[in-house]
Amino acid sequence: ADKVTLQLKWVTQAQFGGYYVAKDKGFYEEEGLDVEIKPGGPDVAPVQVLAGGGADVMVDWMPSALAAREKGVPVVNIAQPFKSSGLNLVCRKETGITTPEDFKGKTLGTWFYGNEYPLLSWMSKLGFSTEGGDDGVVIQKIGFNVDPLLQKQADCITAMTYNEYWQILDAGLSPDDLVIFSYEKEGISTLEDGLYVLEENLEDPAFQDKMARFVRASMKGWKWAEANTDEAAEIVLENDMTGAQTEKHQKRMMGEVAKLTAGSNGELDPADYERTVETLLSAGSDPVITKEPEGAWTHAITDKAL
Amino acid sequence: MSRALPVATVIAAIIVIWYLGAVWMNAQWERDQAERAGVEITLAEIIPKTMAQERPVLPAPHQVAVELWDTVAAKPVTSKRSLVWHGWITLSATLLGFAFGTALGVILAIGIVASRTMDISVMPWVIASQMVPILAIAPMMIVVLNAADVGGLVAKAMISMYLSFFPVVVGMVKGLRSPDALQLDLMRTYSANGAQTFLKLRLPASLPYLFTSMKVGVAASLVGAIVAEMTLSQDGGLGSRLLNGSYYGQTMMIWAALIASAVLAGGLIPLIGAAQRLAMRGRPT
Amino acid sequence: MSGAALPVLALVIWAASWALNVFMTGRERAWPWVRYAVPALFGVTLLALWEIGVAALEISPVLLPPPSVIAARIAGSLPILWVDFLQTFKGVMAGYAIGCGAAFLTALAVDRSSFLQRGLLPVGNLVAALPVIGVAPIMVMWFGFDWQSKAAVVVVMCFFPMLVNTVEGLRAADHMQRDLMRTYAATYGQTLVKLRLPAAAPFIFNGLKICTTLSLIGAIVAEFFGTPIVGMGFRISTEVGRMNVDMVWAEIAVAALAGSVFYGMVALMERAVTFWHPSQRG
Amino acid sequence: MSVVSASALSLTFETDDGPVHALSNVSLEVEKGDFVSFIGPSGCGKTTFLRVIADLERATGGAITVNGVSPEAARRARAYGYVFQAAGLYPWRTIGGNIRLPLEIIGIPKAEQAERVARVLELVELEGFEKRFPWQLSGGMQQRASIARALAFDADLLLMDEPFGALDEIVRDHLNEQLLALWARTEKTICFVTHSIPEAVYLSTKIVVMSPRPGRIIDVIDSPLPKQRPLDIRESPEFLEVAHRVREGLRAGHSYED
Amino acid sequence: MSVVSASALSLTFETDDGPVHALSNVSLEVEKGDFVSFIGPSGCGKTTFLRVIADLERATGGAITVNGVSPEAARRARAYGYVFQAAGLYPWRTIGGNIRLPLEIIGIPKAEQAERVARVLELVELEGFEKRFPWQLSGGMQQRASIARALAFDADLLLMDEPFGALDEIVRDHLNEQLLALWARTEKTICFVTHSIPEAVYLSTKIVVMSPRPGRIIDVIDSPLPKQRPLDIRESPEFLEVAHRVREGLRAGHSYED
Ligand SMILES: Nc1ncnc2c1ncn2[C@@H]1O[C@H](COP(=O)(O)OP(=O)(O)OP(=O)(O)O)[C@@H](O)[C@H]1O
Ligand SMILES: Nc1ncnc2c1ncn2[C@@H]1O[C@H](COP(=O)(O)OP(=O)(O)OP(=O)(O)O)[C@@H](O)[C@H]1O
Ligand SMILES: Cc1ncc(C[n+]2csc(CCO)c2C)c(N)n1
Ligand SMILES: [Mg+2]
Ligand SMILES: [Mg+2]
Repeated sequence: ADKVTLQLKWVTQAQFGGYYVAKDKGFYEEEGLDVEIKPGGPDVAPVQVLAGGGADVMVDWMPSALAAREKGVPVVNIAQPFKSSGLNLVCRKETGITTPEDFKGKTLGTWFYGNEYPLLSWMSKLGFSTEGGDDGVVIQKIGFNVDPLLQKQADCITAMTYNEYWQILDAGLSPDDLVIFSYEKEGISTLEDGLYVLEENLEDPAFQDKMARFVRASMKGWKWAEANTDEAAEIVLENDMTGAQTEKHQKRMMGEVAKLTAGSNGELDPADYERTVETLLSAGSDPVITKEPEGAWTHAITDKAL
Repeated sequence: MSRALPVATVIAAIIVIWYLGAVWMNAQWERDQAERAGVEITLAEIIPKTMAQERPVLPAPHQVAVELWDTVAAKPVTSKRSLVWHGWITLSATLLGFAFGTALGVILAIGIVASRTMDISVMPWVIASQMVPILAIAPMMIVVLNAADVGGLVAKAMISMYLSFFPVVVGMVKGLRSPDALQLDLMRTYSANGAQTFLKLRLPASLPYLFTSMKVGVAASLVGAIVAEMTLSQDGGLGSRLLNGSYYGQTMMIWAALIASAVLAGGLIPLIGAAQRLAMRGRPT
Repeated sequence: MSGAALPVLALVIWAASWALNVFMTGRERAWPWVRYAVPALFGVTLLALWEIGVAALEISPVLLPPPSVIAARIAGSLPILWVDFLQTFKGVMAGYAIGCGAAFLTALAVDRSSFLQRGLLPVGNLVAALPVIGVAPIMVMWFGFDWQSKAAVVVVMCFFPMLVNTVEGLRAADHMQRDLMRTYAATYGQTLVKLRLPAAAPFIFNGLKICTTLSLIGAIVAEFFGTPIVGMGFRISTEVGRMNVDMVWAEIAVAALAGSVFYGMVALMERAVTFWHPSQRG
Repeated sequence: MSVVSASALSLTFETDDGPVHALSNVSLEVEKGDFVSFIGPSGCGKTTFLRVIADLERATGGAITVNGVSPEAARRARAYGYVFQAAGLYPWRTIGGNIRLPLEIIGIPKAEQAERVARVLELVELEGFEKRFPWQLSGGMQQRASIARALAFDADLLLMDEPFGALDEIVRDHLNEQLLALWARTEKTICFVTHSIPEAVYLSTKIVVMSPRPGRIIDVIDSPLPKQRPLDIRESPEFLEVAHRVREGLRAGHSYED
Repeated sequence: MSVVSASALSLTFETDDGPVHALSNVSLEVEKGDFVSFIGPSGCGKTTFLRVIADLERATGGAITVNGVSPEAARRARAYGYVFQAAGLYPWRTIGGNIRLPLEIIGIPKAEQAERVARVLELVELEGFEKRFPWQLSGGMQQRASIARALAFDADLLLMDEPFGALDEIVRDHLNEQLLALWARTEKTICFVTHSIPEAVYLSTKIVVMSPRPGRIIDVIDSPLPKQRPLDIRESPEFLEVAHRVREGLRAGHSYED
């Protein structure tokens, strides 16, 4: 069987359920693939792993993939299992925030490590300086969890619909205590978990073929996971070697993730790509990317696969 | 045991302070919750609630104890939900890295003491190497090691080594230089060669320094293993528990992992103390 | 350059520079500047090998940029590097002072009371051996995003090495030296100031030196878990994510430089205070 | 009142290798103003006895008082100055700093400290070495520095463990005279360990001869010599007779079988 | 061929406090089989001179050879055994282990090591203390252990820096006799620092009297005493005459003004 190493963007969880399902249900094996799934973690940059030859394909968000491309690591999107964005900015209601205009003078917490681009783009679109002051917002880097919101260290924080949002509710805040801004609804969403490979590898037809089979099996996994969220969550749980995940949380996450993958057969919609690029380019003084990328995606693989 | 009573007293004091801290630090949340719900809450109502929160700022000791019981005693040690299992994973990387680190530290120290060129050229860079924030390069190191086909355990041990060799170098250099002029002159009169002076004088004289440094080194090694486990979370280990506990807001899991790692360190350090007593038996105390 | 020539070239550079260093060390008495030239040459050699190696092995700049690129980045980013340095060093210095001070006082308490010695030392060892990485998120939650939480992490990190070394050092005075103090019926404080502390100084400085490096690591690592968007740790983690690996190394270089200067100052103090110790008399 | 009063004192060290009986059934009275020398083979317990008086070692049997109180109380009252067998100077202090040490501890004013240091340095002929560090001095000079340190302390009881062992005859004679003069002038009580029979006889009002392990007192000789002792008294018949008696006692006790 | 040949040797220590002239213009020949004693006031440079012979200190002027070669070459050839002024036992080794140390270093077989250790322990009367640690011994016992260590080494040249300083007269007499017997039997060359005039005269074929800083040789006395020396030779007129001459030399050199 052909060996494929997949580098995830984060730790083993239902966010990556489709891949685990494909592996567990033998979809990869059916395609003659022997897939190793490497979870990520804080400060694991999937692009680096890819560039270092530690993986053949990675899961990453498009803003950071495009940024990497501009930095000289030519990664190419070969498939886009996530159709829509699960990213939100969640604020405590008591801060008085009701519209994006109210962010002025407030403290917003975000993850960094390539995950900050969507927020920065949004702020520059709103015309807010991120340096603080009366006309700006204070940006803070937050760790992996929602404590800054709970402990009132930040007025708003970024939260995924499938994870942090539920943690906030679990912690005892009710939806009534919160004001939620969805990137999707604000029209500034950027593409999330897509599959990327190194451009130079794509020149090899054998590699193309391998990736086509990989994408086909992965999408089969995703569609199975969408249809069987609870079982998919259990597969994820089995693959979690840390024993830290809870069934309740993973099942819920799988349910939410299923909503994000729902509209995709794996093929990247060029319109989504354009919107992402436009959002990123429009960021003011310190844009994520400075020029229109070229060749950042291909349908070659999905065309073959589907 | 002459230690039992004092240790028990100190632990009791810590627990009392801990409970007070838990009440004090968690109370704000209860007050906020009451305010959001629009109800009045009295202190008598707050206190019990502060000790039973799911995401406390500081969990009460018994909450951590329950978690520890669940993950240590109530799970088979082969379960991935067992803290013993994860502790063992961390311990093995720690010990391997500590062995590498001590060996590297001792070898460097010998070189530094033996060669003036080594001393002035290498020592500043050894120091500078420690100013490199390990967490920043740990993932990169692991990426590189992985590309070179180095497995998880060894990769983790390398990080441990990186952190633990330094205290050993510093302490060992000092120890190897601690013999006084008279003791060194004696060796000169025997025209002892470098190896003999080392084995029969410098090494025994350095032991108190070496073991003190090793106690620091083993703690550093543990930290290194845990840092590496955050990157290599798929292998489990206390680091992966810390990461996941933090990520999923499972405060009890964090504290249980913290306590487990403290207990590990707490077990390793006396072991080194015992080795020290063995190696230095007969010397005046 | 051909594959075979490369290791040879590297080896030649290495051997030549080492030989030169050995030669210079031999003339140390005549040429005092050798003290600085030798480590500098050693470092330059490492950098040269790095530069050649990266180019020859065609290592991707997102994995490891060559020193020339890093140098250019340092030169081009001085203002950012400077504010990051200031932010981080606030936490380092405050934490270092508080952590080492607290450990020192604890060591005295432990030394004073055998009850504490037997009770606090084992427990203290446990508590202080907590891994930074677990402590940092908690400290950020307790002490906020700014430098105070970094200082708290540094305190926790420095405490243990300093405690162990100080306790060991307080045992260093030999029997006769102590007996002398007994004959004077010296008070505890007098014995401490005039005998135990001077005798402990080599050990205490050992702890202080180890803490310089630990405090820097601690402060930088703590910034990974929450920080205003400035600071060396913040920059490092952010720029890795942005594939600006040259900036990461620029920060690392500044950290190494600043940390080494910090260490060097402690070492100078050590030399002044423990001039009498055989290890300082050469 | 006796300055030191020991009765049936014994001391046993427990070692891994079995007990060592360092002192056994030692009874002795030292009166105020006495100059008592202890002489005996190496390892017989002289140092140990001095250490018991100084409360640096605790007897395992018998009773002892110093100035009528326990050795501990006497030590706390700073009743004595002690010259150790080895110099034991602190390496981080200069010679002057070492001598000043006890003065700082008992809280003598700065000016008087300087004055005392200068005086005792002159007494032991180390003028000009005040600023040197111990490792820059010869063995004999270190020993003299340690004597100076004890003299600067100026207690009424002086415990001296082979203070002049590393000194040449001339300096030794000189210091012997100085010590006698000091003793005569100040009425100090002195317990003095020496290996030199002439020195013991020349200096002492009372000579205690000890036998080897377990250390016992085998002879206590009260000196018939007058308090005024020129150096040439060492050729007088009384002197030689006492010396002879000491030598005999030593020889008798010198049975190495134990 | 001279064992030690020094001509116009001088040595100056540079200290923060200015230079210390420890040796100045010292010329001396020590022939094979000589027993040379060095005597002189404390701090006059005796130890320094021995250290120069032993290549532990380098002269700053003049020339010196040991066995016809440089001190360094002689040291490398393990030409001498050295007894330091302070015992300098390694605290982590037992007495036996300390004595065995040089034997291990020169690679003597185990069995012979044990035999030699037993022999020298007996010589210095420390049988039964082989397994003790240094800090469990009295000062004199430690010094004897360090003598034993040097004797076990068994070199042709012995450098001894006040080896018997902390010993009582009886043991000292005994060890003096032992040392003389050893010297007569083995034809060793011995350089011996002492503060005791009788000891110097009793032991030596040649007595070197030194004056204080800057250390100079002020007298070299060839002993008229026969090689066979019973202890009571010390009452003979020749003996007393030599002793007198040494004392005069010492006194003359004892000008403390410098
Ligand atoms: N700490 C100790 N542990 C065990 N034995 C000891 C200890 N201190 C002294 N001894 C033993 O006690 C005995 C008496 O020792 P002490 O030092 O009193 O002798 P001393 O008369 O002063 O001899 P010297 O003239 O050689 O100094 C010796 O046999 C010695 O080995
Ligand atoms: N390392 C040193 N640094 C500076 N001065 C020194 C050093 N070693 C010795 N001296 C000085 O050299 C002189 C001679 O010292 P040395 O030890 O040779 O004397 P000594 O004759 O052996 O005296 P003693 O009989 O007291 O042992 C002394 O004045 C001493 O202060
Ligand atoms: C350094 C860092 N990286 C990621 C996340 C949060 N996070 C976990 S999963 C996920 C969705 C994308 O995979 C995001 C954003 C964080 N908190 N810190
Ligand atoms: Mg003694
Ligand atoms: Mg000397």
